Amino acid sequence: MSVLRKVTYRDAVREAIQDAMHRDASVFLMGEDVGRYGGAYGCSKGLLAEFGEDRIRDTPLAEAGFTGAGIGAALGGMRPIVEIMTVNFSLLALDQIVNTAAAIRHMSGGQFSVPLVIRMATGAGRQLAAQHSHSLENWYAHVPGIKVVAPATLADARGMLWTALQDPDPVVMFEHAMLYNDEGEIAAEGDLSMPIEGAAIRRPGTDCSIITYGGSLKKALAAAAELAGENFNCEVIDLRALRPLDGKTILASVEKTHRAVIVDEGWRTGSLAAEISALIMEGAFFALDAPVARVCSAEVPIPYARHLEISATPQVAGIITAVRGVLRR
Amino acid sequence: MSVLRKVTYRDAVREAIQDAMHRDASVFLMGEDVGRYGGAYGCSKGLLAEFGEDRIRDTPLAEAGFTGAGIGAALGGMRPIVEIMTVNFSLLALDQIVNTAAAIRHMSGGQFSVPLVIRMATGAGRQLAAQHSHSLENWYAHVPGIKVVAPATLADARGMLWTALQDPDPVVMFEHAMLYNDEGEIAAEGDLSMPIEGAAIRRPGTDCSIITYGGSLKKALAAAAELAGENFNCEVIDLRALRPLDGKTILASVEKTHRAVIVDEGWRTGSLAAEISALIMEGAFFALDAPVARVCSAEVPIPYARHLEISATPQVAGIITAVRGVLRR
Amino acid sequence: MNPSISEKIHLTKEHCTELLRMMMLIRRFEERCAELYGEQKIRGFLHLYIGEEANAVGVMQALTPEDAVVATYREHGHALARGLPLPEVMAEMYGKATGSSRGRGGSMHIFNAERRFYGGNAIVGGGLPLAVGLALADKMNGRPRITCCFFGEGAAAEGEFHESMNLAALWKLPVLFVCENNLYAMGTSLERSESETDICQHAKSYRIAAGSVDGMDVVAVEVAARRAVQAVRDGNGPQFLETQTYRFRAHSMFDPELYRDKAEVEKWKERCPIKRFREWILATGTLHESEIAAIEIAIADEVENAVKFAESSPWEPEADLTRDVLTPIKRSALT
Amino acid sequence: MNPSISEKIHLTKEHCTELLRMMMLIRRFEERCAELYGEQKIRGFLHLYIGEEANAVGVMQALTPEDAVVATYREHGHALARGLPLPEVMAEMYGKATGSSRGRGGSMHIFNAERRFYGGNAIVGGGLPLAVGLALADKMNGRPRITCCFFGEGAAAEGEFHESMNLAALWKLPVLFVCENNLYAMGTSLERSESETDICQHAKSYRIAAGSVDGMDVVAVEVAARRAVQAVRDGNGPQFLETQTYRFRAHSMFDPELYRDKAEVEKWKERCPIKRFREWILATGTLHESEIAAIEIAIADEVENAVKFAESSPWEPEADLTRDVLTPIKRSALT
Ligand SMILES: Cc1ncc(C[n+]2csc(CCOP(=O)(O)OP(=O)(O)O)c2C)c(N)n1
Ligand SMILES: Cc1ncc(C[n+]2csc(CCOP(=O)(O)OP(=O)(O)O)c2C)c(N)n1
Ligand SMILES: [Mg+2]
Ligand SMILES: [Mg+2]
Repeated sequence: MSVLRKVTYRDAVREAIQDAMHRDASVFLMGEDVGRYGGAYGCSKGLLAEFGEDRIRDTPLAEAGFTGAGIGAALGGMRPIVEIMTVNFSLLALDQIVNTAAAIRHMSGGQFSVPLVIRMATGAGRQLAAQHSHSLENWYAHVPGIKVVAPATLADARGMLWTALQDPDPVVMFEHAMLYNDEGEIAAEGDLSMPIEGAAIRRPGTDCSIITYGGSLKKALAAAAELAGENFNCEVIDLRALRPLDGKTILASVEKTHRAVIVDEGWRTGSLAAEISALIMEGAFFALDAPVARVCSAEVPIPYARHLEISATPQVAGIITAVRGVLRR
Repeated sequence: MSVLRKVTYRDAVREAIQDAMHRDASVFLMGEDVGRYGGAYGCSKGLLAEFGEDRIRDTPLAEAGFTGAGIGAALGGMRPIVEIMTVNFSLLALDQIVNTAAAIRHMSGGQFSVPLVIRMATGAGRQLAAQHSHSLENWYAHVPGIKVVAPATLADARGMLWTALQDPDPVVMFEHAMLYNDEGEIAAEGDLSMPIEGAAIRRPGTDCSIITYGGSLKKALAAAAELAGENFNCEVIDLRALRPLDGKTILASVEKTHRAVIVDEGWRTGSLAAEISALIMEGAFFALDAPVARVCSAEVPIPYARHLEISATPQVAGIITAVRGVLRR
Repeated sequence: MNPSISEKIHLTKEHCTELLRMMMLIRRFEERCAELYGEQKIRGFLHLYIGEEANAVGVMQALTPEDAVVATYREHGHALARGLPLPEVMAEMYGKATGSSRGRGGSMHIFNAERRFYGGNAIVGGGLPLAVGLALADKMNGRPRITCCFFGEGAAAEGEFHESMNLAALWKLPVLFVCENNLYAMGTSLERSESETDICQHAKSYRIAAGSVDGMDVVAVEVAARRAVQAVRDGNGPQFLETQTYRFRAHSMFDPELYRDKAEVEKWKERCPIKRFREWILATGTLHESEIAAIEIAIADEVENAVKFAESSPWEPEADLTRDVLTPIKRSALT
Repeated sequence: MNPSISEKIHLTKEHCTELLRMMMLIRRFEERCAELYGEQKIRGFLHLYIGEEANAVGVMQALTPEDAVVATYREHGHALARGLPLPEVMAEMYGKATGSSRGRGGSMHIFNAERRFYGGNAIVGGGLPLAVGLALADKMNGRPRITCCFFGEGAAAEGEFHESMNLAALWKLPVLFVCENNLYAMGTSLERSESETDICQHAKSYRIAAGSVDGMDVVAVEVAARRAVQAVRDGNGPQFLETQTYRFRAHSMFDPELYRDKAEVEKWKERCPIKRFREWILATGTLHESEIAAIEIAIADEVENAVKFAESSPWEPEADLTRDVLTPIKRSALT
């Protein structure tokens, strides 16, 4: 574990897929442009040459069709990784995910499990405007019968996929589009797998809990670093798993800090942040010294112009302001 | 307004459609089996004979197609009422609703509005099992660019449609399937229209706010009635509009009662109830004498068997227990 | 009965008996279900297959136990023809813990892993992508089995139909698509739902070989299915079979049937697949009246025993409400 | 240039000039956009239409201002050919408040109510149902106008394509579907996305009249479009036109183009619609070199002026972030 290696988040995702394909012959990758194109975000570049077109399977533009085919293939004994290019297009596959993948085990009285991993890019930040900037993690986190994860670090991007593929049930994995170019070091050898449940404390602290996930983690850490200069010692929690939520870690943190700010790129109303706030209300109300605050996206289809996109989505300055506000009460 | 008339919720919905079709030649109804069949829930029985097949338009099974066609027709100057048989099938139309209807005004810099009403039945209670029992109102309430309403009373079922049809933006209307047979009295004449924004206090009280909507209102009122026997005086709030939420009414109530229980048939995690809880956290934290509680559906695809369906969804007894719990703290 | 077709399968006494028996069993089962629905023993949606029995029974003859079956919410016939134990299916109608889906599914969600019966899907068109995936898994593993997917003609308008046809054809997957064309999707007749009412034309537009068969003639269906299944097994990719049929009853128990004439229904009833096959069997002397009467009695017994089983079965404990939402994980499986 | 085709439209000097000018304008505009993208003045996704200009320009000739146009994320050509003011379009690329969508949309979401240009849809296939609805509104109102819907061949695999085709055909709606078949959907070639690569066969399977045309020949496209539009106006229901074309550039600015040969691209570049038409115009003496040179200069000026306009335009104030999410309601409208 001592040897480290420099990679990008994109590399980590690709290596995770590659590794899984080597370890288990029933694993295959399927989605639009995962093969010849190398993946819309380059996550599968080179894999077609290595594994062939059967296992790196380019699909037509048919999100419901190939996602449903992934569910069927999983029922048929495969371990498919279905890549939906982005969460925005996953709206076309929701019927299959919610009405079949999430429900079939229960509807069949436990006879059928769907060991399927669905990966998709999520989030704003690249000026792709209203139809390409959704953060609908909360929608998925709402659905019983699936698990939802959002690797925010290189190690999680590298390590959660294998665990997800070992899971007997459907796992939806959100990769924030602004993470792919992130660079850093991960272990070069040994068991790289990471659990797909449980939150992680990315920065311990005592004054306020900043709870976040995915693409917002960097921003939360940056805010915490800046607040440290003001002698505010924030604890930063990376949810990692969005379903099931790790209430225990969240509540333990709030019991300690007595204050919390939740950062979530989803639109504010009905956000995942709302669920975390409600959980804290229910589990740590009497420990709170101030109301829990949310930093979310503004209630607007994300606009194209850079300054508008920035002001529509959570940023470091906004997180700092929110934490200060909570600390002052 | 003094003359009253006995109707069912189904009648109220039908009359609202009929009335709108008479008042405005650009209104038409479109959906699966709205014509010859008379509507899956009988809401359009007789309308085909009255208005003809152009304006009572049976569609093929193509939720994305005809919902999108409704959006296009609205852009083309019509005032379509699109009936999606149930919220369960609306998953097939979400791309059109979220990526086009909700976004096109903003994406076009305000050039195009979509004056469309989408009606759909929602909820469990008829033993229709996992694929026919969703309550996904919270998903819709999350999306900027649309309005969301849930008429829970006969007067609202009769009165909100016309207002929704006057609205320049898309309005999604949820009709809980367990309401259609409800009977009661509404005004026989005069202006029957009802606003599509703002919550209503259905029972004033001082000890605890029970906040709910749609099919759960009856249950909340029944619980309040029973609790009155224990000398607990509950205020029951019917949200009516799920987007935008009427935070003012909610907060004013909690400021008065200092306690709140939210009843929502959606699955608990990421429920609309979570949003209400978070709103109260943010707006009335210091007025609270006890943490806000939620009564939601269990985290399970709704099962067929009657006793399991009942135990999976909010019931009067559970609401009473929750209110008692909140009052005891 | 077209003799040139009936010659192509081996119409032994045994086989004829089984075809007739199964159709009669399905009929009896469903008639009993309708009664039980009246008594509120069965709830929710109940979609009867009465009149369409020849389709499931005919097609199933062409499948082996290794093959997979995907059906819809109108799947009692498919479940029984596929050999699911009658008591379990009846218990599922009741919502009992002994039901094939432990009472979680009801009439619309009958499943059986052993029989590779993948349900029981109440989203119109929803089963098609699943069938594509099951077939994909087989093809990738070089397994010689096939997947048979049933759906109604109404499903052909759904986008999922289109996407599934294309994927299956593009990847030459071993699927038999069986479109049970009963002319109505709830109250919407075919000509009001499809610009091209010849459903086979749709299949052909994906380069899928397609043919139609009289869905009221069990032998014709079996012959057509065997031919299509053989083509799939021979590696010719997906095949499409339209069975032209009719439902004698309402769409579901809630349907007032405002959209079709009684006369039309009566006309189709004359072509009742059970009646026709029975007549042919008697005419050819394959079975005697008394033998058929014996079958009838045995079926009645079987169905009543299933009712008794369902009646006396326990309810799933409420405490188990959330079981089978996720699969219990054997920790050792995690490396 | 096929003379039998070119004879069918009135190839006046004026008309030829306009066809050439518009194609050149689109080309110049996009080449400039590519530069500006390099300078990070334009961000997000930028999908260039370079090589495909003849399609939009040819088809637009057949439309009147009353008709509606629905396009995709690769819609600069359609927007300009439809007559959207160049400065507004360029300002939109910059995200400025003076942009055609006030900077909310960017390259993928260009709209113009006056020109009945309904965008600008970045969901593949997402525009088709919209076009069906626009046409439905016209039909219900007895208005003689039509809707023209552009999309790529990749969209044909989407369920929304299927549902839209069926609805349009079933209801005999006045839509012209134009499938710009440039052989690739991002990196996926047609034969890897469609089991039936003759896209017209799909349209025909809904009983929609369909034909193909050389999308690198602006006159041929205009002729075919005029014919199809006339059929729509004559009340024959939807028509389908496949334009066979090619994009010379990458799918978007992020595309490393690993999926196709340079040689293939070069071969298609020889069929450049601008080059071909220009040669024909010169060969027939319709225009002289000097006239074309003058057009070129005027276009360059026009584009530079648009850049200047965009550069000097203001940003939308941040305070206005949430404007235009909902429509301001005139209270008097509520009764
Ligand atoms: C996606 C979806 N839309 C609507 C429904 C409601 N519905 C249930 S069955 C049905 C008719 C289906 O007709 P068809 O496919 O012909 O099958 P049949 O019932 O005739 O066997 C409809 C509209 C549904 N279950 N799923
Ligand atoms: C529903 C959906 N899936 C995927 C994408 C990503 N995507 C954008 S363009 C494109 C290719 C579309 O190809 P085609 O329809 O042929 O149009 P072209 O780009 O060739 O003009 C893809 C896959 C999308 N925008 N929408
Ligand atoms: Mg049918
Ligand atoms: Mg293309």
